Amino acid sequence: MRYLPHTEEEIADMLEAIGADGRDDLFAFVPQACRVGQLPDIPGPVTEWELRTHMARVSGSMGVGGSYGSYLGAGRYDHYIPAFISALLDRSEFTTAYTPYQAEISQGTLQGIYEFQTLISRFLGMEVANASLYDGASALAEGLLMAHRITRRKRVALSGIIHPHYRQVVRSYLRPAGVEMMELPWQEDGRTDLSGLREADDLAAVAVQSPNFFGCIEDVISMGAISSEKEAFLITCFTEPLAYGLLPSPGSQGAHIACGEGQSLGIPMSYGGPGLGIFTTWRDYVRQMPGRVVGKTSDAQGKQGFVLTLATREQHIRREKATSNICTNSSLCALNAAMYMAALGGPGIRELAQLNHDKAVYLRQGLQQVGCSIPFDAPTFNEFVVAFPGASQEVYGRLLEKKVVAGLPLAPYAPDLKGNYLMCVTETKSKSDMDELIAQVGETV
Amino acid sequence: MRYLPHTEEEIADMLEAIGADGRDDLFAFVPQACRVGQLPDIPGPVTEWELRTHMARVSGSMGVGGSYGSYLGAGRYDHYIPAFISALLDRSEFTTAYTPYQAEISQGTLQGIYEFQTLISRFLGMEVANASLYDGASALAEGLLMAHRITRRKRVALSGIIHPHYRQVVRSYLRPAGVEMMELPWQEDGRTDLSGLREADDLAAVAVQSPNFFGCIEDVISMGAISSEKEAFLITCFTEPLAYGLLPSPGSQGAHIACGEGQSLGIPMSYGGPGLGIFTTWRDYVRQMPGRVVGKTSDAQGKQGFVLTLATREQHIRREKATSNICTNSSLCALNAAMYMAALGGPGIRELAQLNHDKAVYLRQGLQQVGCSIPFDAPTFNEFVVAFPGASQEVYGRLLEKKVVAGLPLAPYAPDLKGNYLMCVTETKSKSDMDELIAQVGETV
Amino acid sequence: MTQKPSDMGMTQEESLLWEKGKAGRCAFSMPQRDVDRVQLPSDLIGDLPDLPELSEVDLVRHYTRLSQWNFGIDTGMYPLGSCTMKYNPKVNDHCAQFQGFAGAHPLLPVEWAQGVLRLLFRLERLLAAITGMDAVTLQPAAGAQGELVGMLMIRAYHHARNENRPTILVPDTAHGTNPASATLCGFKPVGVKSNEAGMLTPQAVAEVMDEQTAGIMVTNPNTLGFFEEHIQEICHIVHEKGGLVYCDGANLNAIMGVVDMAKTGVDVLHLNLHKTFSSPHGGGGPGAGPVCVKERLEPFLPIPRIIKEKDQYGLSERSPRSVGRIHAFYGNVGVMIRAYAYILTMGAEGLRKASQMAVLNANYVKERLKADFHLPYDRVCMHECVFSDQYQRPHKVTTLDMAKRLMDYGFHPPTVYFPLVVNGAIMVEPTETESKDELDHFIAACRAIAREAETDPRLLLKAPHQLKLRRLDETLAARRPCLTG
Amino acid sequence: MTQKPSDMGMTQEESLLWEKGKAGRCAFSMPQRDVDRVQLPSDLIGDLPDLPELSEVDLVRHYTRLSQWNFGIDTGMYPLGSCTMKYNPKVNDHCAQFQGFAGAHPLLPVEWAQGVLRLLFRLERLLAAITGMDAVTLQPAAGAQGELVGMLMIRAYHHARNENRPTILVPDTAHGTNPASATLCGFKPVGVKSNEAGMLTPQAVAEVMDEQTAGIMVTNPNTLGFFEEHIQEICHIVHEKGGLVYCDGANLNAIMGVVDMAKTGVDVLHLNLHKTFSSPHGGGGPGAGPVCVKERLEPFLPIPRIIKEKDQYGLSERSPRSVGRIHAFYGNVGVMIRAYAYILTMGAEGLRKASQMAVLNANYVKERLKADFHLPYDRVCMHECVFSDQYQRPHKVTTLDMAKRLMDYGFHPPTVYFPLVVNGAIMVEPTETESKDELDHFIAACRAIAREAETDPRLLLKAPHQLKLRRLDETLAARRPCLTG
Ligand SMILES: Cc1ncc(COP(=O)(O)O)c(C=O)c1O
Ligand SMILES: Cc1ncc(COP(=O)(O)O)c(C=O)c1O
Repeated sequence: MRYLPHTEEEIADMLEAIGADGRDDLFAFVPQACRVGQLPDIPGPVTEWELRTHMARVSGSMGVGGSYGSYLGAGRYDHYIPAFISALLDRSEFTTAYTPYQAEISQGTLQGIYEFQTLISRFLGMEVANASLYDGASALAEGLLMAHRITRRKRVALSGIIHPHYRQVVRSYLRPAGVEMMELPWQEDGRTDLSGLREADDLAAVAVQSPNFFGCIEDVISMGAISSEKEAFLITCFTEPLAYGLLPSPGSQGAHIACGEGQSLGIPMSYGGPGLGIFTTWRDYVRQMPGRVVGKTSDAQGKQGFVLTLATREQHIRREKATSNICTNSSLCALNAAMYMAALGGPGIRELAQLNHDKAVYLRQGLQQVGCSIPFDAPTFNEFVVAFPGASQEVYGRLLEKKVVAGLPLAPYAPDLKGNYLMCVTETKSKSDMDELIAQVGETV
Repeated sequence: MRYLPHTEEEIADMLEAIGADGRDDLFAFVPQACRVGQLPDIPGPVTEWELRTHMARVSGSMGVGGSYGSYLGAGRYDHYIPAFISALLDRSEFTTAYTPYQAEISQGTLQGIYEFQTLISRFLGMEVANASLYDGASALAEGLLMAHRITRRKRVALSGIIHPHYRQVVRSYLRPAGVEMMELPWQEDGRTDLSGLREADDLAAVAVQSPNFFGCIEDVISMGAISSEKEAFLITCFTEPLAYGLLPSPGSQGAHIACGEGQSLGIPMSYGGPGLGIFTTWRDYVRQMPGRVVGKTSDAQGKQGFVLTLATREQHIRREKATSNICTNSSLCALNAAMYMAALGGPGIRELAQLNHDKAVYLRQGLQQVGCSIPFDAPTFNEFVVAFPGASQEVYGRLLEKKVVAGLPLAPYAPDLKGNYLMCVTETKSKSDMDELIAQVGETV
Repeated sequence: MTQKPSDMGMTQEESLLWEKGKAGRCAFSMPQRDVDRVQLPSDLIGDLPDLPELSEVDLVRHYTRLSQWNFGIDTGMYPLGSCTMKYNPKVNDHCAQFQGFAGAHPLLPVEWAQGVLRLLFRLERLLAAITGMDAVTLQPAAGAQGELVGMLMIRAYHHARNENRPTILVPDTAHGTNPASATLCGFKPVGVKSNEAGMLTPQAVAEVMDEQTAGIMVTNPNTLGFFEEHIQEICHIVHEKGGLVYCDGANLNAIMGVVDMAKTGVDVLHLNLHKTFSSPHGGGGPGAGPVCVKERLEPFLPIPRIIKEKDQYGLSERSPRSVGRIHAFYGNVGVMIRAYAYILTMGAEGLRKASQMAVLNANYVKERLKADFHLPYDRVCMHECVFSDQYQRPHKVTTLDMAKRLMDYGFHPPTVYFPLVVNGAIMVEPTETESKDELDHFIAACRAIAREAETDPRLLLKAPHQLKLRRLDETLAARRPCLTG
Repeated sequence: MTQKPSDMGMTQEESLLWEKGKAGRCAFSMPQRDVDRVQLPSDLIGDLPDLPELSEVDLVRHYTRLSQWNFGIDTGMYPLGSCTMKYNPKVNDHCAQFQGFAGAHPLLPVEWAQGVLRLLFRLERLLAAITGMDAVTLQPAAGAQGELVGMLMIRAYHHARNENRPTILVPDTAHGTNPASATLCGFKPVGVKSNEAGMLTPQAVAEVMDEQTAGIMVTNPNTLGFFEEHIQEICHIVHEKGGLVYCDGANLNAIMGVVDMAKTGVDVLHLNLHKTFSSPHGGGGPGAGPVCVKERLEPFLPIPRIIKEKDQYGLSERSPRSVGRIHAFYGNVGVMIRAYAYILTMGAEGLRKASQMAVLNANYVKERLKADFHLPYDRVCMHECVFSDQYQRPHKVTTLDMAKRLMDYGFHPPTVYFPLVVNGAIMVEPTETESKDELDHFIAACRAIAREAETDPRLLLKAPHQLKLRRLDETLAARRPCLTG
């Protein structure tokens, strides 16, 4: 076994050194009744070559790339990833290290994460960020729990057009804490209906996603006005942070916590994970923030360096009094996102965001021209909801047969929206791709 | 342009610093008559994404992998390459460095090449190796020129079943030196006919390839006996060094120079290049050896280290008196081959070689059983010559239609061998692959 | 920057990203614009994002240099206790990057995603086979999230039986995430002390276990590196009182192919794929923390579940008693692919041998170092062993000083000051991928440091000496936190 | 090994491969044996090869550590004159590794290889467009082999005209490979001196050019970094006497999109893809040295030639006047793929800008350093500039000492003692991918060293101080060569 360096001779020497007669001696204290009867029934060992053939076959069987096309968004986004980023991320000094507990030997990770914290805070217009959480959904849940911890209030209001999976995750996290969730319905234009919010009281937080699950850009300012009246936290979450290349940052709109998913920032989709939980807030709340953080300091000779800090919030020091249980997070993805933001720069991310927006507009208008209907009026970024002309579901099905996923069916999430699809257009779609799709939809009329 | 870091402002500052009015000033001394009329007519610039799409399409259009199969050898061999080797070779400290003129800052390359020189010398049973030459063909040419330099004789004898391309390259290199080439025919069993050699005199060298172009293992010992009688150099060359995992090493058979191609040692085929020119000889000849060499030395504090040495043989010091004109060589491929040899180890390379041999025997016997004829009797390693039953060329054509290249047609190289094909079987071919091929050939009878 | 010679070999100085940028550079290849520009309403347009502008060369150098300040498993031995820093096979990374995996959208029609669904389904079965448990969810993104899921399930189980059990037992040898996860799930942790041999005793458990208690969270092998010998009896006690047993199985690397976790009596068990199953730790993540359960807890597993109906794989949310969703999609699939590749490559025999060698290595280090470092529990250990700085304290040298000094010798330090039950703990987990030569080098370095502690303690107090930076001031960092630049 | 603390930061000590091995290890995944073992006759079986046995972990650590002792372009500025150490784009490496390229056998039926043949055909046309020349061969594996091919063609050309011209002119500003290649091709090089401005003069050429002379080998821009202003007149003189002009175009990086090489009058020209066209240098290779010719020399190009007939690409050996084959197959295709990707990415405008910036950078360095370092030829240079150690000699400090000291400052040294026409030459080629900031750092370091030479020369004599090793003894290495361990 090429991963196990021990030769038989070495094993014998080592057993002798520890005074054991054989390998089994090492497990003498495991009660017989706990032992395995026989070795687990698993296939293999396979050779490297069998493995590669097998994995290539599995990968090749997926409806991905080649003749397959997809207009799926809804939480994961297909963006171009520069080759140099993948090459740098593969450097084993980054990948094969672990949490930088020992700062002096981990300055690469530490400076990298400090830069991530800085760039993402700037990008979202916030003051501080943590080193990452698991994903956008748990980041939102952690944000709500933090608001609950700070305000000591037991209710939160969530927009009903926050990504449905996020709301499910929030429910799983909040239930045991006894925090009550109130969901705000949506209004005709595809944005959250704030009217119900006015009556609600004793709210720890109000949470909104913008662009929301329908791709619509929310009126965060109004929401902030209400929540600040109620002295509740305003939590802005997101699944597509690239939107902030164009839109006002959550910070500029009064968010107390801006959190969400960072996959869109140069991270492969990988069938949904790993992603990157982004969590940013204001300096005042830093000691209540979940997750690891990297801070600047200096060494014994006064040189600048970086360390994990504020560990007194964390489980390995505080055990049950920690602000969260998170330990392993998503560091490498945070590094990935930092590389991506730095690759684009301010003007670059603005232009890329504009391009996403404009392409989505192009497709939306094109589809409208061949008879599609667009149920929601509010401005969108790179996603929008559409119903195909005539028998919408049949049209969708026919496109599927042509190997195009024309968006996500919304019926399972909102029965009212049967026949409606959430489509996403990123910079990876060319005008001619879209023209072809429009023509195919047109043909079906 | 993302590869050009200059901003307009910096350009202006720099121009000012050097007292130039504009970029054109920098080229003021280029006579007008030498200037380009208009910019060269080349497409682009393309984006990274257009480039990748284009290259993926070109790559995908090749008859490689997937449903395509090939039994081609004849100078390039399809062997498995461990993923960890590719990962290590991609480390930019290796790839983006150049010739280690400045030893203190290049110890990685230098130790790596020193290890290559050691492993390949051991493997071939020789005393010293250089740091690499371009490829096997030029290595043979350089070997013959070296023999000519040392012996001052103007004739060399080459086996006619040295790879025909190698013989062509040798001709190109030797002609201007006025060295006469004599080619030895082959005998019935597929090995070199040595009878003509006895009469030849004033020979600088006798060169043989083993396994030869027909895959046959040559009688190197007899050849050595004759060449030593004539005080000529015995040069053993090779296209498939893996054979020496099993066969006696050239050194043990009396070769003065053992040289050839190292692609087979873990290097991708890449449509023929880059490969690895291997050159080994005895210590006595080291100052006449072409190409760079790395030697062991120590630093000012007595610590072991490595440097390029014996530079007085090289063109940058000796100009026209150099032992060769080679400058850039094939270092990264040498590192690659060293990794591969070290990955296998002695017992591993023996087993892998045995497996290649045994699989080739399996296919040869299987083909014989369905009526193929094997023109040559001599033992082979992983290649052999075969004629398909009946209309051999038609059978070959039908296999091609089924996306199998059943070896290299020999007719263009030896008209007598029309209808004969040189087939190669490596460890990448499974028994079931071969059974299928045998069945397909059988069907055609 | 470079006006002064560096004092660190090939390692380069490197400023922060935003100190390097220059307006006008861009490292991203902007796609051709092939559609018209459409202006959003001006109130929907924010300020230009304040991100530095750099060229591709700038970034490649930046991160190459940063990487050179880092120590990974590929650099050398990384005996960070409780973290199982074993070698991460390159071929697994290679496979995980195949387009059909890396490029797959999680909401693809399941018919288009049969390949990966089948792989995940099989991985669940493989983990069940390895642990002896009945059902598995792969969804948790790391060990601690696995713990949360496990706790949620225990909570849901009791609720389903209309029981309200507010407390949970957590031994002092449990990992720090355990009490945190229990709390997050609304439980009040109640401590249980291990005995002088580092073992949890049935007596101690029996004393506190009652009908108000939801169960116990045992880390097994525990954080002292010992197998809980009384685990079956303990489970029995907990079960008798209607409680459930949660096992933190992040230390599974000690016992694959040796212990049948189901037989030990546990009900819920989480594993860390990024530890036992060799996926890279990525400087802190991502990981994956699958949860394995006994049959009676299966209905409570998170949704969606990966199902197989006829020959079709699918994702099911029909699971009314489920604790709900825990990840936006299905967890860290990229990590799972690597774990799957690892298991196939090792086979059953290989996994057992890995555990045997992991235990052999830990015991070898323990034996070779116990004369130089105080060993609070001198007995055969499993995959890791815990020393303390007791012998060095008279010289005013602490665990931290020795850890820092080890860096000068070219090793990543062990885990320090954990577990809390040992004062000044030094927790060494070599893993099975270290050879005897590497261990011997490590042992020699540790011994040399023990000598230095006696003869030249100042050297240790000021360590490290050979890295880019000297010892960093953690107090300063925490006092005036500067988290962004 | 590690019993002593290292003195070099993250850099690890590492023994030689065969000092690490242990009988019984293997890092290679041996394929299943699915056929019977067949014994060869015993006289055809050699001794077991003497190769060390290591595990995958051993090797990954070994080469990771070795890599950490190396300095590459990705580490920092690498102003090695005459070598054009520009940034090597990662996407090009990525593409070259696609299976259809890396896995292609060179003897595939041409119908199966249309993709790569078309790519190579187009690359030939692109290089022709960039240089203005008529026909191209991509076959030579490096610049020096390109020179050999060029010389062989000149020889063949004269032979075809039944002329025997034994000598060739080689100016003192030509690259060292030029005379070596000429000799290899049977020519006797005759030196020509450049003038006090570093220029080759028509007079000097006219003096030696005769009917016995096959032609001239000019490096243009020359090794002093200057464009040969009289190149057209020189070509005229050579052509008048029936000779041909070979141009070493390895310095093309200075003049893309600016100079039309065909118009300068040259007949044969080689390029270095691994310099001008950004393919990685690989620690010394592989490279590629295509040769471009005027129409009248086309028949002499090496075989096989890549041809296009109707819409089919092929390989032709029908070329009776060809100099023959020069590579076992078609040269270093992996390098060509990267060069092709680079050209498409840059476009015509981008290539011109690259040359402009390369020249701008060199002139900037020259201006900024000329007060501190003697500049033998003070004029506008092209892509590189050449200083000497004349100002430092009074302090007993040499070019070598300063080069070694630069390493301590985090830079790869320039090319030293080349070209030979300058005593103690220091040849700086920054390339266009260095930004002004990097140049400013480099300039500051050079100036600091110039100060050190005055104030503390001993520091320089003993440099480098900060690397894994101190100055290495090259004399010892050459005196008793030890080339294998
Ligand atoms: C024993 C044990 N349990 C739980 C955890 C938590 O796992 P994770 O870091 O993946 O959340 C760890 C790792 O830190 C551990 O070692
Ligand atoms: C000007 C010049 N000509 C020729 C060469 C030789 O090229 P190569 O090293 O590719 O053989 C070089 C590079 O060393 C060079 O700089």
